[in-house]
Amino acid sequence: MDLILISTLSMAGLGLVLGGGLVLASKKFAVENDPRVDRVLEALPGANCGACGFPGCSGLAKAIVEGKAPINACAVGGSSVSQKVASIMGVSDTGASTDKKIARVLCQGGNKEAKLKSDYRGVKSCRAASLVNGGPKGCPFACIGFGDCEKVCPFDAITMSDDGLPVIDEEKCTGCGLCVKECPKFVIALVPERNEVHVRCRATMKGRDTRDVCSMGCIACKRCEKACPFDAIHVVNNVAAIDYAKCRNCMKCVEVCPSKTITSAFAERKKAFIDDKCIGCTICAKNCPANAITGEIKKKHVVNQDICIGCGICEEKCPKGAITMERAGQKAENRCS
Amino acid sequence: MLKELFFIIIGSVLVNNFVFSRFLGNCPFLGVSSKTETAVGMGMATTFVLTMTAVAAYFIQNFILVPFGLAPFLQIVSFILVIASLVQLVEMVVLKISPALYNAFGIYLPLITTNCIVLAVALLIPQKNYNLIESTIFGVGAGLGFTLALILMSGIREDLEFSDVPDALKGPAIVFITAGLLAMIFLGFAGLVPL
Amino acid sequence: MNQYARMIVVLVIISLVAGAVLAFSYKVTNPKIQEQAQQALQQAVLKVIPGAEKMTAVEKQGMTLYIGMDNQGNKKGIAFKTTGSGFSGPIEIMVGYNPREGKLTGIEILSMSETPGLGARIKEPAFTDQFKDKSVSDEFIPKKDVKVVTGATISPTAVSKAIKSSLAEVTKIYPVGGDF
Amino acid sequence: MTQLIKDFTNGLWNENPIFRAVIGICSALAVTTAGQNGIAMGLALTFVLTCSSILVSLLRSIIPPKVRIPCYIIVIATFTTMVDLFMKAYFPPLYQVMGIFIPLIVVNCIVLWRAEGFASKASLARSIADALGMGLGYAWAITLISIVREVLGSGTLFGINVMGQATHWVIMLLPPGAFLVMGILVGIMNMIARKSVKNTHCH
Amino acid sequence: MEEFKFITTSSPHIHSGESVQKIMFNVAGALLLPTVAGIYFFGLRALLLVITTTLAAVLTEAAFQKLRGKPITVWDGSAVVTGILLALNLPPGLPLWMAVVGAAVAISLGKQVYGGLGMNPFNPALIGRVFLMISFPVQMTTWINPVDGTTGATPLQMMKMQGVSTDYTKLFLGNIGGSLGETSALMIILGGLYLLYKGYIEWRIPTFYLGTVAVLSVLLGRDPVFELLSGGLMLGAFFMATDMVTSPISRLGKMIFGLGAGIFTVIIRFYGGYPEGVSFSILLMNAFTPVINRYTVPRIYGEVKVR
Amino acid sequence: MLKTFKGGIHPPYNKDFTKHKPVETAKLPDRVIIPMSQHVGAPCDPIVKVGDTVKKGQKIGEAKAFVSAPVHASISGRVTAVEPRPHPGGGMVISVVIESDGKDEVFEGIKPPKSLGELTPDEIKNLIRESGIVGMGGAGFPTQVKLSPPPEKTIDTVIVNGAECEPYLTADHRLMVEKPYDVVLGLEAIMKATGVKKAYIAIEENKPDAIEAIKQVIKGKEGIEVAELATKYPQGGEKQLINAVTGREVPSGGLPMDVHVIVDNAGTCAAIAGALKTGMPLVERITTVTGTGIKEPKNLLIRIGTPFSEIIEQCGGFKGEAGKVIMGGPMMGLAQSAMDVPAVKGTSGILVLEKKDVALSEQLPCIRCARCVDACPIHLLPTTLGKLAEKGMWAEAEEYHALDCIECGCCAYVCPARIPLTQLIRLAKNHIIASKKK
Ligand SMILES: Cc1cc2nc3c(=O)[nH]c(=O)nc-3n(C[C@H](O)[C@H](O)[C@H](O)COP(=O)(O)O)c2cc1C
Ligand SMILES: Cc1cc2nc3c(=O)[nH]c(=O)nc-3n(C[C@H](O)[C@H](O)[C@H](O)COP(=O)(O)O)c2cc1C
Ligand SMILES: Cc1cc2nc3c(=O)[nH]c(=O)nc-3n(C[C@H](O)[C@H](O)[C@H](O)COP(=O)(O)O)c2cc1C
Ligand SMILES: Cc1cc2nc3c(=O)[nH]c(=O)nc-3n(C[C@H](O)[C@H](O)[C@H](O)CO)c2cc1C
Ligand code: SF4
Ligand code: SF4
Ligand code: SF4
Ligand code: SF4
Ligand code: FES
Repeated sequence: MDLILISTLSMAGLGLVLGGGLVLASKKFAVENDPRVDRVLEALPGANCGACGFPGCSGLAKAIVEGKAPINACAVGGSSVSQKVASIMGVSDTGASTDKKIARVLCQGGNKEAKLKSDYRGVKSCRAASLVNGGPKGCPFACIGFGDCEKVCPFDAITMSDDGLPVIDEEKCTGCGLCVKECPKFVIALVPERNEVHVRCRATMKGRDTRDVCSMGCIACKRCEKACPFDAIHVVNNVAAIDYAKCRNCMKCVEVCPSKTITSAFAERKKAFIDDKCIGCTICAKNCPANAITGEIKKKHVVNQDICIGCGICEEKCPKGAITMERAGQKAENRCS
Repeated sequence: MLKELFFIIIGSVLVNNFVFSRFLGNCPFLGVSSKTETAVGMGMATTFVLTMTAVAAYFIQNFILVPFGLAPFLQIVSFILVIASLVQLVEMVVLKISPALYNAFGIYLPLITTNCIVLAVALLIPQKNYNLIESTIFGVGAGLGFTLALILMSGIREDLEFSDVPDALKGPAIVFITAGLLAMIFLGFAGLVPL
Repeated sequence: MNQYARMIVVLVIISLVAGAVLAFSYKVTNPKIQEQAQQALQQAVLKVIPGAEKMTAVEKQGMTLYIGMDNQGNKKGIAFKTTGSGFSGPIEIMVGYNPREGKLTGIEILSMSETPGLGARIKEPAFTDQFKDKSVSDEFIPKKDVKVVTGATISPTAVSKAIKSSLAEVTKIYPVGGDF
Repeated sequence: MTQLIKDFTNGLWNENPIFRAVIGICSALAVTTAGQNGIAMGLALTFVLTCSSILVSLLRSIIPPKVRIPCYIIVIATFTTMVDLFMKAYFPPLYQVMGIFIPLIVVNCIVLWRAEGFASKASLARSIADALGMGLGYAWAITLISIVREVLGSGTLFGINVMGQATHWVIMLLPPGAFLVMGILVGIMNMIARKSVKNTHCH
Repeated sequence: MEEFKFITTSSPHIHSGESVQKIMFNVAGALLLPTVAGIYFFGLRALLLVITTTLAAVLTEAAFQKLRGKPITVWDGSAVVTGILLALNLPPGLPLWMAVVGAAVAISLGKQVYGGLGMNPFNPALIGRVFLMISFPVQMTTWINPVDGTTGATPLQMMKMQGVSTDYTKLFLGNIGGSLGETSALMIILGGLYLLYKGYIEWRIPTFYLGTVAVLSVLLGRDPVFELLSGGLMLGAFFMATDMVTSPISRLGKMIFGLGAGIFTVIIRFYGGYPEGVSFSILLMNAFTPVINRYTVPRIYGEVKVR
Repeated sequence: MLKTFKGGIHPPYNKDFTKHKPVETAKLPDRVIIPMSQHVGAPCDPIVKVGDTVKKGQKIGEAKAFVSAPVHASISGRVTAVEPRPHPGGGMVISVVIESDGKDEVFEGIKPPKSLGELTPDEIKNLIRESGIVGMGGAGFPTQVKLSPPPEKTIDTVIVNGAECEPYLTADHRLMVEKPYDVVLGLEAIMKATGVKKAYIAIEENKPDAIEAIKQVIKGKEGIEVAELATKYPQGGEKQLINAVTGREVPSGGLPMDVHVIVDNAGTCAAIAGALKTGMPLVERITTVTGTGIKEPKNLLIRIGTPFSEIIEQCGGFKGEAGKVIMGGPMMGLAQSAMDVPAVKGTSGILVLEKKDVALSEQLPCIRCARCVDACPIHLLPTTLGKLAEKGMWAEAEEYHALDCIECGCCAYVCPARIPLTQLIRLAKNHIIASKKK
């Protein structure tokens, strides 16, 4: 009994002394740790991609709490994250409603399409190659194709095709913009996700010169400019450029481009459908730039699906909400996540 | 006397290095040996805690456990209790007194509780019948040995970043192999000091 | 405050219970542990003194000596522990000695941490058996009158040295030829 | 039930403490010179881990977070000492081989890892399942290491001569052998894990 | 004008013409000197050993690379050097299968697990030797005497165990027991001088290594000439410590490397359990090399020391 | 004792191709392409339109910024295009294309200025700027800017860089042999403009005739000395030169003026002398056309803007299969992919190497032989920098002083594993600078 008693007592004593010590210490040496840092950190995506310019997500969390970074500094997390952060920080989330942007490759001059001007040897990096006589491609604006963008993407959203061009997985791309900064040829741009039509050439040389070095280059023929019903595309500096705010994905320009420089997946083109809510006000027919809608007044109107260009103006204009835009084909569903 | 102390140091740093030949403290050895800077920080923090533990263990053993005949069964519990509390205490104190020091190695302190070197040193001191000075030196030596192992490994691992290690061996596997080779090299010190 | 009080109370209670539980376990297992140790000691002693069936311990001049006897109570020899400094740590040896004949009756390695496969082979009979019937006046020099384990000279040297030096003490208490 | 099975098997492979999480390796290196050591150490750890998990899971709501670690560690230390005393009393030869590594179960990172990371958050049943899985996962892993080292180092398997003198590589019984075998086994496990991942991946 | 498609590269556009192969085969050539001495003293058995380890090393390297699906680069000659050096570090009478194990370990654990040429932290040949030393201590310390082939002890062993020195001329020429390639200091020095002349090894490491051993010997009251000429010191200092892959890159680092190797060699020789400490010392300094590199970054041109 | 620095290499110099060939004047080109940027700093704005007629020496590009230099027409004729054209430095640069009228008329405004003795320092600097003189040693830094340091940076020494350490090139060598008076006159102008009393003309000892010629000219001139340098690459590198001649070290990230020195190329001095004597701005320069792939290697006095193809034609065209065409020397020159690029103010040479001479052998892993470390004249660790660059560890590369690399190419030249170290470091520098600008 004796032994049990002693040991119980000494353990209790030890526990008391050390417990007391800990309590004393924790009172005396208590340090204010801003708990918001941890909460902000939890709200961030945790990809540690560094696109925000801070050392990892924890660096940004600290900076946000200290007021050194805006609440929407994380492009990857997008508006949902910045809203969460805003609520933790107790401020309202301004300007968080911006459209999501993703990266797109604006060049089609792969190994097959673009001519080489020299036999480049050396470090297999786009930037390194671009420092040697501007890169091996005949077109000084072309993608070099060594995949610096692929390497830098923290989300594995980029793969290099066999043709030597980067392919961006729209689902994986978070719009962090690291690839845009990395590309020495400015071939990648961040564009609104909803835009489907892109001029995939940036060569500002004369059309003839461009054609000499690349089969997919913009030859500045201006046909797209004429075809666009919305004044959204113009040839500036020998190359067509889309005003993404004006473009409605009608794909007219894509149809006319002789060099296939402008691209879009036709499968993505939407068509208008008019349902029974239609009262036959004819507003849609008047507004349709393609004259695809016909119908008599006060009768249900019909869309000529073959002519409809999918711009969605009718949908916007219809006072009764009788028009819906639907995709003609299904979005290519072959990704593995 | 001095000679004995010297042998204790050499013994625990080189001949019977705690990591390479006594197999102690392997988890933190694996965990924080990827960067030399953190390795140095961890090594210093551990050495500090080890020294304090060695002293504490000496006192508890000789002034509580032995006098009351509790040593055979309360040793582990009381030592570990002391270590855990000590580590937590040190952490709090360092954080308060010198945030710079805390940033340098405070983050490693919580890891040290579960570093088995610490308890092992506490348990070995009574076993080896060390006096107070010897105990302290033993603690320091153990810490230095651990630090040396960490620094060597971290240097090699920093270089490994540029190496084309086979995929399957990346991570802990190559670290173990390297540790094996280091352990092999440390056997060269075998027989250096009378133990 | 409440929170701090709770910290202390919980810690104390847990330590207290742990103390009690351990003390209890100790009480239960201790006799068995002691018995085991005793048994191990006895086994070792009997092994190095051929013919002995039981032993008694005597303290003489600061040394603990075990006297081995057969069932009739005839003294068969003396055993004692000695420690040598081996290649990688102490080597504990039990030595059996018969003063009447001035010879060793056998040795047993109790504990050691020599290299397995090398120094550790001093545990094997091939090494230990040579000490049986060895005269205490021998030199105990490895490679001379002590066969060594191949590839490891240090461990056998440690054993030999330890035996030789403690024999010097023991023969002062129980000189060769004398009785015990 | 399926949850329990999942918790149990988790430790056996997915998060196997030795080969996958690579934690609690000191003992796995130190005592694995012979097959039976592996088994004994594995069982001892399983016992401590399970008992501690039970207690931690039961006590999780009472213990204030600030003294969490000291409390858990006392619980663990208590069970460890019990194992220690028990082995000393009933298996003295084994005790001698394992030496200091039985007491060191206290600081075996696996135990605190599971106490902190699992038992302190999960129900009793799940904690037990997890502890058993982890314990046995540890046990089979170190037994495997022991077998490799014993066969290569001594040419025996559980003490029975299988290789004759062909594999009498002293190094395998020494520290470097432990690390090397460990490294190579972890590499092999990585390879196996990767293969199985590849097979279940979509194309 | 004709149309060519020109090659473009970054500057410089010319090259010194040095190559890894050239360096390795020159080292292999220099190693022939001590090898020939070994064969002269220990007979064809020694030649067999050299061929065995070299073949085993090359084959292991090829097998490993094949297994990993990497290009097979055994022609760069580094495995050949490793193989020869391993043989030069073994007792001439070692069973051949053990030599094969040593070569396989040297190349696999010492080199290929780290990714191959240039990436190994430790000297592969020495890894092989130390592995054998610890696995098969008996066979690895069974020395045969030159010419008559009886077993005997090396000069260092005799020194350590019995305190007996050996005749300098014998040590210098190599008529002594010991590893295959370490006996003839003369041939090693000739080979080393050739490499120094060609610029394939750096003078700092051998100089500081040998110098440290000599100075410490004098200070500790030993015979420096004996210490320099016996054991694997010469071979180690000229051919193994100088392995560029595993030694520091800065000049200061190289001096520290030599110094450290010297100190450890002396410690192990004079106070340790082994009669010889060259392998361990070099390997240990290999382990220190990354740390040395880190802390001996040269002061760059125009750098103002701020710290 | 020859003056030198630590590090560096001894490549085969191959100067015998042109070393003894006196400078020939090239024939008047039919057409010149004059880029608006031939210097470090802001490009010029073209001040002529398509269809304009211009004359030799007429300004066609105006320099607006401080760090910039105007450009002038090098022949008389008609402007046929003002548009982006490939530049030998890589990329596209707005260029003025002039079709020759074959008359080579000199612009009316060109008049010899006052003599050097009468000019004030400011007038000298203005003359240098208006003459469009930029460094002819390679980088093309506007010379006038160099001569106008901020007041707190005092200058006490001018060094004329006549090292010409690049293999193959002999343009500066021939210049010093044939026109030593011009070099010295230019130097005197610089000394006067900056008020410096001490000057060295630094020449490698492998050009004894140049040393002799210069020595003849400076005999009796106060404060001007010839510094004989050991023959070693990159002896002509500004930092190495300053170190060899004065023992000073330009601080990391600093400029020569931080150690009170100005370095100017011998060609730059001669160009200044030209402007002083005739008032003609920089419209021509000496270029060494050489290499194993050239039929008749020569030193040519060419008009700025002459296309490479014309220059090479005058040297007999290619010999064998041309593998590489390089503007500048083999160590630092820029490989070209097309022959229609023009020679610019900094074109010290056009080097053509035969295909068999440029065959590249396979790259192997670094064996840490440290040859690169020993060769680097800046005492960097090229191998470490190369590895960091390969892994994209730019921040670490900056810590290892990547930005101090002068891109001399010594490391890549010696590397037995054939690692393109210089290119890797250049890549790292580019990254670091890009991230700084952000
Ligand atoms: C890893 C290793 C462990 C060793 N362990 C022992 C040992 O336990 N006992 C021993 O006497 N020698 C041991 N040695 C050998 C000694 O270092 C020394 O070489 C030997 O004692 C000399 O004996 P010899 O004269 O029989 O060669 C070991 C050697 C190595 C490489
Ligand atoms: C951005 C920049 C600013 C410079 N400013 C000065 C200056 O103020 N004074 C000066 O003497 N040189 C100046 N230099 C010139 C350099 O010292 C050096 O002469 C020039 O870069 C050409 O050197 P290089 O041919 O060795 O590359 C400057 C150079 C650069 C690139
Ligand atoms: C590696 C290297 C080598 C150089 N070699 C020479 C050379 O041989 N001759 C020369 O005039 N300039 C050489 N330069 C350029 C000089 O550093 C410096 O820019 C020039 O002498 C300044 O004069 P400038 O502005 O008149 O061209 C070299 C530069 C570098 C970086
Ligand atoms: C001067 C020199 C010395 C070398 N020494 C060794 C050596 O001691 N051991 C070895 O395995 N390889 C040696 N090598 C070959 C090669 O560098 C070595 O295998 C690399 O470590 C493999 O990455 C040497 C090579 C050279 C050029
Ligand atoms: S898009 Fe840019 S970065 Fe990507 S491969 Fe092309 S050139 Fe390289
Ligand atoms: S593709 Fe570009 S923008 Fe999209 S996630 Fe990758 S790096 Fe970021
Ligand atoms: S290129 Fe840069 S790193 Fe290489 S030797 Fe020259 S200065 Fe040094
Ligand atoms: S010269 Fe080449 S092989 Fe040698 S250290 Fe430098 S990078 Fe490596
Ligand atoms: S078991 Fe984890 S440190 Fe020892």
